[in-house]
Order: sequence, then C-alpha cells, then structure tokens
Amino acid sequence: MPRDESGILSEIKKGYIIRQLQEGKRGDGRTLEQFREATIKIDYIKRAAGSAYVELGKTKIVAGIKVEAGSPFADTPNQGVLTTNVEFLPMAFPTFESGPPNEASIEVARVVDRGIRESKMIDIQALVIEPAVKVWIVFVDIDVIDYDGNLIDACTLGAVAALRSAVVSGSVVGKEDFKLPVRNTPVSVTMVKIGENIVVDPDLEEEQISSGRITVTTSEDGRLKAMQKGTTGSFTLDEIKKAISTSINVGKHLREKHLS
Amino acid sequence: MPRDESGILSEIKKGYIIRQLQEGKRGDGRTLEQFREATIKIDYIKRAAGSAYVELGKTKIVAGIKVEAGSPFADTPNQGVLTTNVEFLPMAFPTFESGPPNEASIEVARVVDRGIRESKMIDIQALVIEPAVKVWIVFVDIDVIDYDGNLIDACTLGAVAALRSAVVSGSVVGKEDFKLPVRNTPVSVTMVKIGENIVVDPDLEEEQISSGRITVTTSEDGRLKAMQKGTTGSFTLDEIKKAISTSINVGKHLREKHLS
Amino acid sequence: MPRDESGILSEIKKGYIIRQLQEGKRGDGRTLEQFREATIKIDYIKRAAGSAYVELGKTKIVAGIKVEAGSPFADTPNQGVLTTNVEFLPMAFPTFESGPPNEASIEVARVVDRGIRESKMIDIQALVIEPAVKVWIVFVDIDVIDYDGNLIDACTLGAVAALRSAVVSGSVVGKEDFKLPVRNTPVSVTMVKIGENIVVDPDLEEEQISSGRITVTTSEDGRLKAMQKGTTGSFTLDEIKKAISTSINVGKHLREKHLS
Amino acid sequence: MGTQSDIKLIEENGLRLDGRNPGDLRPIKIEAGVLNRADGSALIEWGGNKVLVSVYGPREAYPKHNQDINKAIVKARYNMAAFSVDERKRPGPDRRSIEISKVLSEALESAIMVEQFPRAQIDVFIEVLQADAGTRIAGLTAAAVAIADAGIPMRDFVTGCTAGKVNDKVVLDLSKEEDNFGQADLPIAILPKSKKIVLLQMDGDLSLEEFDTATSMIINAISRINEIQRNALSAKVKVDDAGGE
Amino acid sequence: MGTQSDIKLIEENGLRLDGRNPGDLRPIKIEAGVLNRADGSALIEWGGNKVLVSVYGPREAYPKHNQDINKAIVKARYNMAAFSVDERKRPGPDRRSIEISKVLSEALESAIMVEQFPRAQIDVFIEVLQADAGTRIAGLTAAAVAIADAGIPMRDFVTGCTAGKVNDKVVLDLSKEEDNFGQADLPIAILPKSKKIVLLQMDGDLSLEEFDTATSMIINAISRINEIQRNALSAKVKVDDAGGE
Amino acid sequence: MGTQSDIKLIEENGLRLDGRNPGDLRPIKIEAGVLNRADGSALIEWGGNKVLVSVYGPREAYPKHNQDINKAIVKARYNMAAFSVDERKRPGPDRRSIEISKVLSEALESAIMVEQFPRAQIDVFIEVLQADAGTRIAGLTAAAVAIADAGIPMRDFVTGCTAGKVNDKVVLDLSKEEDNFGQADLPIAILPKSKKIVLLQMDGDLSLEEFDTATSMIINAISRINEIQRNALSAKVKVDDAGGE
Repeated sequence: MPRDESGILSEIKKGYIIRQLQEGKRGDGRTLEQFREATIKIDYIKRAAGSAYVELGKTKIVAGIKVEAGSPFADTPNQGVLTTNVEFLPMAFPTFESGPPNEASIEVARVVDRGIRESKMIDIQALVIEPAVKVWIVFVDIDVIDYDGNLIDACTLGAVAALRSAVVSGSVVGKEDFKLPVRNTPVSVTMVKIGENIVVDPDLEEEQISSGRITVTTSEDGRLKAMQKGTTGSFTLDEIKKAISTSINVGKHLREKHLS
Repeated sequence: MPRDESGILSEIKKGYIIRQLQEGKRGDGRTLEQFREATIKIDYIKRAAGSAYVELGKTKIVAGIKVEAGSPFADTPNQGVLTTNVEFLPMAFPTFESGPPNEASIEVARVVDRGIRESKMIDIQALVIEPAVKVWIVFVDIDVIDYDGNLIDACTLGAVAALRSAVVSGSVVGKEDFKLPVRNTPVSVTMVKIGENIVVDPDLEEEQISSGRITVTTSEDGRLKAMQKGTTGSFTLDEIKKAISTSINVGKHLREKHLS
Repeated sequence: MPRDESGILSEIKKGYIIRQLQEGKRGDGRTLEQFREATIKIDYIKRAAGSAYVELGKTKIVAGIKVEAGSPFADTPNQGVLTTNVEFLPMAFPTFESGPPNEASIEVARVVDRGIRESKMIDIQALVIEPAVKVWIVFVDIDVIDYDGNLIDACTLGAVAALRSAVVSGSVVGKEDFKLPVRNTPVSVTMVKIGENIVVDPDLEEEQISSGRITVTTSEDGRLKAMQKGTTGSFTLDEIKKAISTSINVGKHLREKHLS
Repeated sequence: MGTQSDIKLIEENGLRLDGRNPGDLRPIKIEAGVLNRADGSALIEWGGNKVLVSVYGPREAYPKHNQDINKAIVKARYNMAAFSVDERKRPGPDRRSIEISKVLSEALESAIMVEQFPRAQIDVFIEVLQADAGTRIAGLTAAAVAIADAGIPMRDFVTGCTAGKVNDKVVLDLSKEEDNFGQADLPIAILPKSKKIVLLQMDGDLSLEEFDTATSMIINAISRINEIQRNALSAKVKVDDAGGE
Repeated sequence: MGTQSDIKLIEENGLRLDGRNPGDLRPIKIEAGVLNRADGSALIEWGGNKVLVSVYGPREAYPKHNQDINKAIVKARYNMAAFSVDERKRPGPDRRSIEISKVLSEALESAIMVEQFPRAQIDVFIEVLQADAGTRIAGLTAAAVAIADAGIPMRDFVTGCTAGKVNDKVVLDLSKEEDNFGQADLPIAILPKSKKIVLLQMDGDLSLEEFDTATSMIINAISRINEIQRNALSAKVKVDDAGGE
Repeated sequence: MGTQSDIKLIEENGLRLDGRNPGDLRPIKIEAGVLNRADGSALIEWGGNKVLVSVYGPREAYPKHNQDINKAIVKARYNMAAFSVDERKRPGPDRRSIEISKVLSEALESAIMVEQFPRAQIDVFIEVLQADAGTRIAGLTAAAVAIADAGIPMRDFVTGCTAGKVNDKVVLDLSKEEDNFGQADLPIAILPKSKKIVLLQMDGDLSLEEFDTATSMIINAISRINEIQRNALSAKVKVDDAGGE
C-alpha cells in the first residue's frame, strides 16, 4: 500500500482519529461497521461480455469480462478457465507506477479470484466446448482508476456484478449467445484494526494508520469461502471471529442492496 | 532522439545556422531541399534473402530480409505477414543503449513499415503457401550502426532496396526459389523545421536544433501512403502541403537514382 | 564473481597467501593439487527423477533432475533434449541478487552442460518416444545455496551424480520406469592462477586474489571434452598443458571416490 | 488500412452506415474532474470510444538524470484496457501504444508552457476503456481538458480530429467499420487559436486533393470540438463554485 | 481447493490415508545454522516438505529511496526450486509466490523488532527444495528459527500450522492429497506467547463452527511446533559451544 | 559439436571441402575506422563472417556503483544481427551470447591498460552481421583493432584463431560445415608478443596429442593474423594522414 505522501500522517491526527474511534465515530460520520456509499453501474463497457463501474466512496474501479474460446489446463480437461487480473493504473494514485503487476495488485487480484472461485460463483464445468480440447476462458480484468482505500472490496463488488451480468457471444463457436452460468454471489468485507478498534471498509487515511487488515468473503448462505489477513500487525482469535460475524452481516446487506 | 552530448549546442552556433538557412545555405553546402549523398550496396549480407547497406551522409544502416514459413494471423488467413524491426545499436551513438527497442526505434520501425505496407509494395496475397495454415513471413530487420541524423529515410531506403532484391528460398516447402513479389517502390522524405525554414534530410546537428519533423512517404505514382509528424514543435497547414510537394519531387529523384 | 565484501582483501593478506603458495602451502592445509573434502548425497529430493546434495568445502549446491515428455528440436528430430540451468540463489552470498540468471551463472551452467553433453554422458538418441514428435526432455536444475568458491566443479559433480541416479517415470507415456541411459561419467577440474602458482579447487578467498581460471572436463578414458578459461588474467600454453594433466589425474581420483 | 476496399460503407443516398453525412462528427461528450486523486482528469465519450485521462504534475522528474534543466518533461502514456477491444488485449504496452504515447507526448508538450517548470515532469495517463476508432485523438482531446483541469498553463488548447477515405470518398471522423475497411486514415491535432498542427499521422492512400479536402473538413470540425472541450471545463468550474467535492 | 471432494481421504476407522488422526501433525524436524555464508539459516523437514531458509541483515536497505527512517524493512522471498514439484517449475517468481512472499514478509515484520534498525533491510530467502503441501507455513516456521539464528531480536517466535477440511471433517496439517482433493485450507501463523495471529489465509468452504474447530486444533499444535523451533536453536547453540564453526 | 561425425569433410587428397589444407586459414580482411560516431571501429571479413566492432571510451562508468576505483571496466557485448544466420535470430541476448560477451570482455581486459583509467568504462560492441563459424574469434580479433583505433593503450594486441577436429583430423579455422559436423572446436586468443593465452574454450573430443597439434597450428597462424590486424591500422593511419575524415 502506498505511504502517505507527506511522509507520515501527523501523529496528532492519528491520535485524534483513534480517540474518535473509541467513541465510535469515524471521520466521515460512519459507524465502525458501516460501508461507504457504493454505486455500481453495470454494462458500463459495451464491448465487454459484462462490465461494472464501481464507486466505493472515492475509490473507483472498472471491471470488464471477456470470454474467449481456448485450451483447458491439462489437469482439468472438463472445466473452463477463470482468471482475474487487477491493474493499479498509475492514474489512480501518485505513487502507482506503470509496469507489470506488483505484489499489492497481485494480492488484490488473488483474493478477489479466490472469493469467486471458492464460492463456485461460476459453474466452470458448464464452460466446456469440447472436453480436453476447447473450453471457455473467462477473463476478469479490473482497472483501478481512483484510489481511496479498500480495493479488495471494490474490486470484488465490480467483478461479481460484471460476472452476474455477462453474456457470452457464442457465435465464434457456432452457438447462441448465453448468460454466464452464475450459481452464487460472493461478497468480501474488509476490515482494519486501528488502535483497539476494528473498522469496516477503511478509506485511505484509515488504511494508513491501521495495523492489520482482514478480509472475509462469504457466500449467499453465509459460509466462509476465502479469508486473507494482510499488512503487518496482528489480530487475536476473538477479533477474527468477530470479523467473520461482521462480514456475514455486512455482506448480506451489500448483497441485497447491490447484487440482487 | 539523443540530445547533444555537450548538453546543448551552443546558442551562438544555433543562431549562426538559422541565419545561414535564411540565406538558403546549410552547413555542408546543400540546398534546403537537397538530400545528402547516398550509397546503397545490395546483397551485402549473403545469408539473408535480401539485404542492403546504406550510407546517407555519415548515417549508416544495414537492412536484411528473412523469409520464413509460418502461421498467418487469424483475421487474415489469405495473406502473408510483413514485420519490420529497427535496432538502434549502441555502437551507433554514445547514448544508445542495449536492450529492447525504445520508443524512438519503435517509431522509426513503424513509419518504415507503414510506407512499405500502405504502398502495397509487397503483394502479401501472393505469399500464401496453404490458406489459413501456412504463409510466408517477411522479416525486415534493420541495424542502425552509425547515427548522424534522419534514420527514417535511411531505413526506408535500406528496407525497400533489400526487399526489391530479395529471393526467397522455396526449398523448405518443396518449391523453387522465387523473387519477392514487389509491386511498388515507396520512398520516404523527412524534413525538419529550423527557425522558419524547412530542410530536407536533416543531419544530426540540424535535428538537434529543429522544432518539428515531418515525414511523407509516397508511391511511384506520387500519391501519399504514409505521413508522420514527430518531435515537439508545430507546422502550419501550408507548411505541411509544401512538405508534401517536396516529398513527391525529392522522392521521385531518389527513386530514379537509387531504386530503379 | 562477487568481490570481496570489505572492498579488497588486504594486500598484506594477499602477499602472505602468495608466499605460502610458493612453499606449496594453502590456507586450509591442502596441497596445490588437492580438492577440498566433498560430500555427495544422492536421492536428496524424492520428488525429482534424480538429485544430489553436494558440499565441496563450504560450497553447497542441490542438483535435481526432471524428465518430461515434449517436442524435439526441429533440427534433431531423433534426439532427446538436455538442458542445464544454474540458479545463484541470493541466499548463497550477500551480493547474489534475485532475478534472471546473470552472466556468471549462465557461464557456470553452460560449462557444466558442455561437459555432460560433449562426453555423451546421456545417450540422447535413446530418449526418443516418437521420432520428430515426442522425446524426453531432461532438465538439470541446480540451486547454489552456499558459496565458497569453485561453483563449476561443485555443480558438475552434483549434476553428474544426479543424472547417474535418475529414474524416469514412464507412466505418463504408458511405459515402465527406466534409468536414464548413462554412458560416461565426466568430471570437471577447475584451477586458478595465484602469482605464479596454479591451485586446484579454489575457495572463495583464492578466487578473489587469482588472475585467470581454467576448467578442464575429462571423460572416463581421460580425453578432453570441454575446457573454459575464465576471468581476466592469462596462462602460458605450458600452464594449460599442465592443467590438463592435473585435470586428468585429479578427475580420475574424484570419479573413483564419488562417482562409481 | 484494411485490404478489402470493396465493402460498401457509403449508401446510395450519400450517407454513411451510421447515417452521418461525410462531414459529420459522431457525438462527443467530455466531463472534466471525474477523478478525486489526480491533479486533473477528464472522461471523453466520442462515438463508442470511452477514454479516461488523468494528469499528475508538474512534479519533480524522476529519475533525476532525466530532468531537463530548461523545461518540464511531458510524458503521456496511452494504454488500452484489457476489455476495451473485441479480442482481449493483453495488459502492458505494445509497439503501437508506445508509438502513440510518443506522438501524444510531443503534441501535448508543444502546447504546455513547459519552460515554466524546469526539472519537472507532467504525467498524462490515457486509459482507453472502450475503443471504437480514433482513440488516440479522443485521448488527446480529453488530455487537453485534463491538463487544464489540473491548472497547468497552456499556450492554447490541443484539439484533435480524424478524417479518412472510404469508398473513394473523403469523410470526417471514421467509425470502426470505416477504419477497418477504409482506404486512408488521417489523425490530426491542432492548436485551435493558431491553427498550428502538433500531431499528424497518415496511412493508406490519398492524393494531394484528397488531403486538402480532408484537412479542410478537420479544421472545420476543430472549432466545434474545442467548444465541447471548453464547455466541459466551465461546467466543472460551475460545479466547483457551487461547492462540489 | 480441488473440485473432486468425493475422493475418500478418511478411512472408516477415522484415520487419514497416511494413518494420522485428524489432530495429528506430520513429523517435523528443524536444523538451525545449516549454511555458512548467511547470517542465519535453518532447514525444515515437515512431512515431505524440505524448505531451506537463509537470513541476511540487518543491512543497509538498497536502493536508498526504499529506506524507512523509522524501522527495518523485512523482505521475505519465497521461491520454489525447479525440481521441488511434480511438474518442473519454471524458474522465477509467479503470481502465487509473489503473494506468499508478501504475506510472509508481513507476518515476520510483525514479530521482529524492526524499530531497532531504521534504514535497514532484513532479507529472508525461503527456498522450497521439495514441496508436499503447507510449504508457506513450513517456510515461515523455519524463517523464525533462521532469524533467531542470525541474532535478530524478535518480540516473540512466529509459528505456523495449517488446518483444513476433507470429507466434511476438519483435520490438522493437510497432506498433499488432502490439499489437492480437500474442501478447505486454512494456514495460520501465531506469535506463540501472545497468541496473536500474524498470518491467516483461507480458501474453500467452512462454516463458523468448522472454523472454530480448525483454529482450536491449530492453537493446540502451535506449542508443539514452537518447541521444535526452540530445540533447533538450542541444539545449534550446543554445537556452537562445543566449538563448531 | 555435431553428432553426425560420419559426414565426409576431408577429401581423399587430404584437402577440405573448400579446398584448404588442414593448416590453412580462410581469407581475412580487416578495415579500421569504418564508423564515424564511435571512438574506434573495425570491420572484419573472415571467410563468410562479417563482424563489425565499435568502441566507446574510456568514459565514466555508469551506474556509478559499478565503478572500480582501481581500473576501467571492459564491457564487450557480442550480438548477432537478426539476419546473420540461416534461421532468423530473435533480437536480444540469449544465453550463448551472454557467455561469449563475458569471455570476450575478460580476454580484452587482460590486454588493455585498464589501470590507467580508474572509474572508467570501455564499451566494445560486437555486431555479427553475417555468421560463418568462428564469429567470437573474428569479433575479438576485430575488437583489438577497434580498441587500437580508439587510441586506448594496450599491453599487446589480442589475436584469435580456432582449431578443431573433423574426420579424426586436426584442422585450423573451422568452416561452417566443419563446425556443424565436426568432432571438436577450440577457439583460442593470444597476446601475440608474450604468447599468453587470454581466451580458451573447447568442446567436443580431443586427446592430449590432438590438443598439442591444434595449439601448434593456432600459434603458427596467430602471427599471420596479427599482421593483418597491424596492416589494417597502418592503412587507416595512412588514410588519416592523407586527410581522410
């Protein structure tokens, strides 16, 4: 994660934020468990099979789905292929650089990917054109265009919304167009620890003073599908359990509001 | 383009050159529309299908053609493939560096390529071995070995001369050797603006003090096939139109002298 | 080769080492033609077809053999493929860096490879599954994990020991497991020149003050199969001839002790 | 340019496949200040193109040995999103985007008052979200708005437009089909006040007369496009004045 | 996780294919100080895993603009040897190893007293010589020993263990088959004194109850594993005292 | 070396396929000062080889942390042009050219008075325009001329030659066919005054006696080749004196 541009967020400000949190208040007036306002526009990119533009507070991403015919992996001849890539565009933040994905963007992509994959959101067994020879390859590509914290959740929201709306052009293999076979709707909820408090959906300022990040992705039935603790810092087991409960609750709300 | 090694060509010298140009004189005695002496030796590299060594003043390049059997592009199954690559060898100039092509050498390669491609110099429809399966791939590779300005024209001259002389070894596909099917002879003419003057075929010193470069590639019948304005600086529309006329005239002369 | 970390091994120490060598003594008590103690453990990596852990003094490497079915080279349709790669792991020395192989590790890999290849140690004609279509590809991969001089000989020892013990799993092509067809046992012996003396199997300290390195790889019948002079410095022809004799003698001893 | 020039791209009534007259532009919409983090930004929708531009700077050029003691370096980076074209575009720069980045950088540097910012760098990131012919010109036109939005002083706007030739007829602002199957493509960018040309590329086949017709069409269109650019900025200013963000 | 969850991984008698009970660890052996050149090192054999770790530092961070004026940077690099897995692994980092390197760096930094070494860098090189499920946790567990062997002060050890789910049953320390065909994988690393969690990843399918069972198993195992870590260090100390190296 | 040693490369009359005796060299021609921009340059034609060498330096070594405070770094870069070999060579260094660059750099550094130029770098760019067996030796032999042409002081020339074995017979200066189908290849470079060996590589199969024969042949040829090197330089000097360039 990029550092605060001015070096370090002043210790004074940090102390102030922590004291406010102890009273249950956040800088933008949210409660500790409250997500920022999210806006999702699907079909934002007509040329893609599915797409979504997501604003999560001031964080903005564009997710696009491409589906192409290709070879299956040798060890999974009867499955389609799902691949997720996240680009931290240099336009999104002063210190993001052009070039191949770095460890931060790879982590985001892999956590988003695990949520989709492990929830079995897409029925990849249904994406076989000719077993062992030709399958559908689903490319989930995400452009991060404006960064103000919590990319994992913004990207998961965008990827899931785009996949849900995706229509595959079957003409290249002489078939009819069809909707991607969607079976589940995973939602990730990310929290960070600031002082002794855990807050949901951190903005950039909160990320910068936090010590420890935890993401919990759940499926429609409230089961755990993927988790990722990230950044330095630590959690107690009780904190993790509490985070799981929060994720189930908040995730349910997000799913109802944005993905149904 | 590399900067003047000593930092900046002294302002005094620059002023002198501009004043001379206003009187229609160039440092080496040429008129504004005059090309430098060019020498082209074809068949310079016996191992290539075609080749040319070009001296344009003190600028020197070697162009070599390789023709190999390979797969066509999926969207053009009934066409051969033409590809142009230019290497700014570090031997050619103190600040040229080893490594993958940079933006300057890519620009030169692409402008050379467009002139050849758009003039339909090579009949790529005639380069099919088996439709959709196997076609001839024509590699135009150019080594820049000594740099004293105007690489686009030196490289176009070399590429065109090498292609015109190229003989393809058909033995790898059980056929007779044959000459590359050449249908046209494009010539590029590059000009730069120095003060209010436009000069043809700039040497390095002229390039360094110029503001704006324009290349016009024409075919045998004097039609426009490719143009490229490059470097910072600007032209009026009238200047561009005058440059086009110059290119047609100078190009005709070059074609007669070197490529017939 | 990495430089002495403290800049330069003190000139005093260097002079001392050279004077000692003139009396036929080395820092660790060896004679000039004496190898360091070597330990070779084969089958160190169960998951590999063959493997060896080698300690040569304090230099340590791990060699592993993988054998996979793949395509032959177009110009050798009736041969298997042998490929050797050496990784100078950053764990092995303070200045070794992560990243693609550099010129030092490529040189070691290529000298090891030439010894194996030119001695015809592996009968690559016997590694054809289906001519021109499918052959066995033998990957020799070597991890350098602790560096204290003379990597060429440590890596050759490890590669040869691993290859000698390798068993190929034939199941992937419906065949029985079989031992790699080993026909010869090459041994490399590396020497460096320090002052006027030539010493066998230099440790790092000796490498750092040496001027000129020579490696001679011989086969079981004492013939030359590969040689490589490396680093700056020079040898007289007589010194080279003496180095060849030494390699034959020392190589014979090493082969008997470690590879029989 | 495409090789199949026998495809019918102009109807008997003289109209193009999308109903435009030869001299008509596609719809153009520009919004300034669409991003929060960047110093300046703009989103342009031009026909089916959707191109986002953000600007950072002037900031200290890095690495330092690249600094120019006399002026700011302008570094435009043109990039196509993986999902922007029919066949997925592999991430990372290819030769085409490297060339485009170069000519866009040079065109913008010709307009920016770079001499006011020695040792600095101005980064212009151009992301093609959806491509529909003319992306470089759309990106450049939006870039000028984003640079103005960043408060970076320019001598003049930079405004671009494309002309081309289809079915032997010169037309303005090629559509995707016209670009794929047409006979010539001529992207130009102009400083609208001085009418100076700062970007010009051409490929295909044009006679001198056709070139004249094409450039007349472009120059005619430039003032309309520049108005859209200026409107985008004043709309942004109004929002800012009204207490936006 | 694998898709074929119908493969039988637990026998009728409740034992796993390798004869272990659900809560059993595979054999673990750690040796400290196995390398000469590194500042600290350790070799761990955990089931069929063989992972070598070396540590260099604290040394000056390079390049300098990466230095943190308040603390040392911890840079773990996880790498799989070409011969470590069934199908030859192409040399060089892939996306998986880059992610693992990141979470391991963060876990280790949470334990090391990094504030004692401003501007410094601590490099932890983790080479998987033989892979058999649970390599990241094996590497992390050995890394803590190697760091201690290098004399770098830590607040606490870092000790890792994995749990998972196979045939709908929660089990400790997945084997390779269990990892390939199981239903969930949950690697965790803990500071054994404070019980703080510094690494946690999960994929597959777990209910809240299954998560509770899994974490109980792991916390129970952590103290046993930490004892093996501590024994490795004291064995090394004894060898050192006895005049070794 | 090739695997088909049963191909007939020596005729009954003892002559080689190109009519040479075993100890004969192919024709060699060297021209110095062929490039304008470089500090020194040379073009060598050796049999069908055509290799161009240019030299820059001594100039300040960059990046600075690579500088050696005691001497100049010599950096030779051997590169094959895409069109230099039968099958097009993909641009960029491969493992073979990286190894060759290393041994050529070391051979040249052994001859150059590097201690006169602390902190400096001498770049030697070797471009193989046409390859016909023995390119590294041809390049090295031309490099010595180019270095002298640049006015860089050398202890001695560097002069190279190759011997090999075909049809069980030792021969000098392998041709392409002899290199492809021969039994051994032995490139050597020597400082001709002191007879010191600064480059030596060998692969294939040689007995000690065959090695002796091969090295005798090479040492015999070296003085002839060195004469060609010296003539190239004095021809250049004459041209320069006559007012060339």
